[in-house]
Amino acid sequence: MINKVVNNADEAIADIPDNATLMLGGFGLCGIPENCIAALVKKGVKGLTCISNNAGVDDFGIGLMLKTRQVKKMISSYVGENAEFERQLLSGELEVDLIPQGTLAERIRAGGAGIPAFYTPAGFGTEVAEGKEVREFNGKMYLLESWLQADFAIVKAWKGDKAGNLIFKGTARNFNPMMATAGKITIAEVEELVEVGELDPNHIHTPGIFVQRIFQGVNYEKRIEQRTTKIK
Amino acid sequence: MINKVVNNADEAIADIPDNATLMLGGFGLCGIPENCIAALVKKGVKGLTCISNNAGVDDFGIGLMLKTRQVKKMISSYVGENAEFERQLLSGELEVDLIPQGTLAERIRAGGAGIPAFYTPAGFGTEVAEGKEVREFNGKMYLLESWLQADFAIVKAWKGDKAGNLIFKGTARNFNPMMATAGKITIAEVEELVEVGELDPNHIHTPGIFVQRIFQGVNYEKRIEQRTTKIK
Amino acid sequence: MPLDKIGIAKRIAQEVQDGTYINLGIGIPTLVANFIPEHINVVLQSENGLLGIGPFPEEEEVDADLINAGKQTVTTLPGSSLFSSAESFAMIRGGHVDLTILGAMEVSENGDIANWKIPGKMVKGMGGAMDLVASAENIIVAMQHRSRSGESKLLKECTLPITGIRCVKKIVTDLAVLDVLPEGGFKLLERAPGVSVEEIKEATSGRLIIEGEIPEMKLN
Amino acid sequence: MPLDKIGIAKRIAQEVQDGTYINLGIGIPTLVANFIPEHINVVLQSENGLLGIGPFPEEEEVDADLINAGKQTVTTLPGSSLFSSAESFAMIRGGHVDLTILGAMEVSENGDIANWKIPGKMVKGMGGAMDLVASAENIIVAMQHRSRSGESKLLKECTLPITGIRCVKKIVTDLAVLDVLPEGGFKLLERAPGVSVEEIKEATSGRLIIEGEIPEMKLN
Repeated sequence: MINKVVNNADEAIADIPDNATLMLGGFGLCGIPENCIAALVKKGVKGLTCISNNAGVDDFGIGLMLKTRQVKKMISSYVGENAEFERQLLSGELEVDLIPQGTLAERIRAGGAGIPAFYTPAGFGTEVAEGKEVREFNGKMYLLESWLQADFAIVKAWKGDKAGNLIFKGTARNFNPMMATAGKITIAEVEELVEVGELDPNHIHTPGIFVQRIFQGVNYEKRIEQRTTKIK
Repeated sequence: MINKVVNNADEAIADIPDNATLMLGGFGLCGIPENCIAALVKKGVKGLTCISNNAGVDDFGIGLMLKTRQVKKMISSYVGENAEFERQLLSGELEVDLIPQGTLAERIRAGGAGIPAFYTPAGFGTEVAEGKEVREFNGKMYLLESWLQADFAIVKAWKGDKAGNLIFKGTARNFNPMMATAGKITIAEVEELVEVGELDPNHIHTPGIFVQRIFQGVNYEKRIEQRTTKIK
Repeated sequence: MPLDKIGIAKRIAQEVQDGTYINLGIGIPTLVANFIPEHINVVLQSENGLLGIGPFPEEEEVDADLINAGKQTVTTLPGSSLFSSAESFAMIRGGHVDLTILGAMEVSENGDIANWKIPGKMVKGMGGAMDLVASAENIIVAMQHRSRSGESKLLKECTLPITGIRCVKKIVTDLAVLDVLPEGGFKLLERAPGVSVEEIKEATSGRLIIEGEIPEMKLN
Repeated sequence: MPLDKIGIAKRIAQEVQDGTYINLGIGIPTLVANFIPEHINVVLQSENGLLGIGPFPEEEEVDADLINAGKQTVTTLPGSSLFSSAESFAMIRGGHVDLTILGAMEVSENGDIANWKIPGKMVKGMGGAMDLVASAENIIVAMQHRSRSGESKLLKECTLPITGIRCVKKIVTDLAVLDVLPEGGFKLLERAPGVSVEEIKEATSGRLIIEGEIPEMKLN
């Protein structure tokens, strides 16, 4: 088996060049690759195109990379929690491609699954449809949407083994499994890295074939955006 | 919660009419809905269109329904283990639509996922491409393939709960999860039916939203086509 | 008197049918869950990958890895299942979710909805809203009848960039319950307690259809 | 002397590279797994939903719910994973499988392959073969050089319905190892032990390219 294990985030992202296209897993701040984001900020790589459902918050997640102006373009579905993002967008400093969330998820899955294009109803009749092929099936209108792929997909899992098999926890799964399939190089950071054979084959969410590099991350903050508890 | 639990296969398939389109899970004889197939034979429903990767063997699986001439049309990828099938096909008694296995799997997934059509490279330049739209993406040629849906999808799982959540075992998963999403009515037969809450939400392969009827099957034969053991 | 947010949520809760799967948007729709009667069993879907949203957690149960689409911490329930965003939207796009309840900035009389963008001002993105409105069989909008500046949000045509066309089936506002008719027009079904038909007429800029007596909403 | 099936499998096993993911077709390709050297670690994919195919089970381990694409009972290995057919072909179609080894009835000199149908005679279906040949980066064909009736199976053009076009990269037969050149033609690389270039010429109906000395295969 080729060794997929790297020591840490710095090593995992060492060869990501300026102007690369990255996918970054997570929904809000849930299930984001915290270690790799920190390493990308430290490395100072620039001109990135980031495909991620959200753009973090001002001082965490992808927000950290926006602050340092490392991101040239964001491809996201919802960026509402980030004032710096909105400022850069409205001022024209940041290119943004806003995509319906289901279309984003499916375009990434298609990228990993070798499907160059598919039809979806989301966005028909809206500005999302501008310039896109429209087609009727069984009396309903659909848009043609193309796959998304990335130079590097960076995902966060709960457990992983040295063969690259991944298991996610709770709703931290979100975009991570599809992104893992759609990177030319897929980097997985996990909370717990175990030996091959420790994960039940029937519980694995992402088969190791999709993962090229894996490491056990450290110091997960797991910030909560809307801490909401039961009213007593 | 609306009650999804039925007593047995007879009850589950009671309202399947002649000329219905069915999906039947399984790969070879692995993971097939044995109880429902027996009930369909007993009920004698006719003129069926069956979407299933294989057609069983002469005396088991869908082969039983071929023998009784209940099947008008098969939509499959590989039917090589069934002499009666081949006879009916070559004599023109049975309509057959042979589809590349990956295209079949993806068309069924698309049917459940609300994607009316997608592009795939499988079959380009072959007779499978006849009459289909062809399109080039990034220098490679693809065919446009449409979704598949069924009046009833009949699947077999290992464990299920009363809310319709399913867990499959080993390679008996195969076509079952996609088919579960693509039936107007989805019937699941399971080896073990448990109370709601007994399955770990993170281990569920098919969320209950896709399943309308569920029952615990009996007397699983689980026939093996190629029993192969280690040579000592 | 116009309803408050709780009132709107309570009225929408009456629309919820037993044994259904429901996606609740952020804001008032999320509140609806609190008012679904005990004997009505529904399963709530969260588009970030959870079917069977449980109540908010106790302080000591809070899990950063378990949130709803509004990024609030939640819990699972017996029978819950977890899945990826691609599977979640396969569920939505495939028509498996029976009812979507969401907020809106504008609704037109033919059922168009605008709720994702104010050009030059607010750019948050559409999130899952475009997928939801393009796919759900039944869509109920929860919103104020008028904007903060007093403009009607029930229009002949939307002025803001739209999220989806001809999709809204019913609207519950602080003033009224209205159906959006297939042939176009807002059909007034109920008035908020103490709100007159006249007030609703004034607050509605699109075509309002009033037939016979309009009853008051019944709220508990 | 022409190779037997075991010999073909042994020779193909030499093509297998460390750390790769491989899909083996039914027949000779399945035998290849037995001859991959100890120090070469590969992961075998079975398109019915298993990554990491283990050896055939002991009699008492046989599990009807664990089979390969040839419907043979198999086992899992440490590091194996299980998935649906849709995910399996997403893996294949997405180009994640490095090498596909499969049988053929005919291969043409531009790399077309026919292996699924004999009109009017044999109708078994293409199974996963069309997806595999349309998607894999590297495709090796394992077959006899001639049909049972003595006809060459390496042709200028396939006569049978084809499975995929311009996809075969290498062919290992009972007589020879050949590359299919991007510009067309079978380039002879090795002879089976004791088989002459002349014999291979005679058995090859498509364009055969012979440059310099053609070495004998080395088999253990």
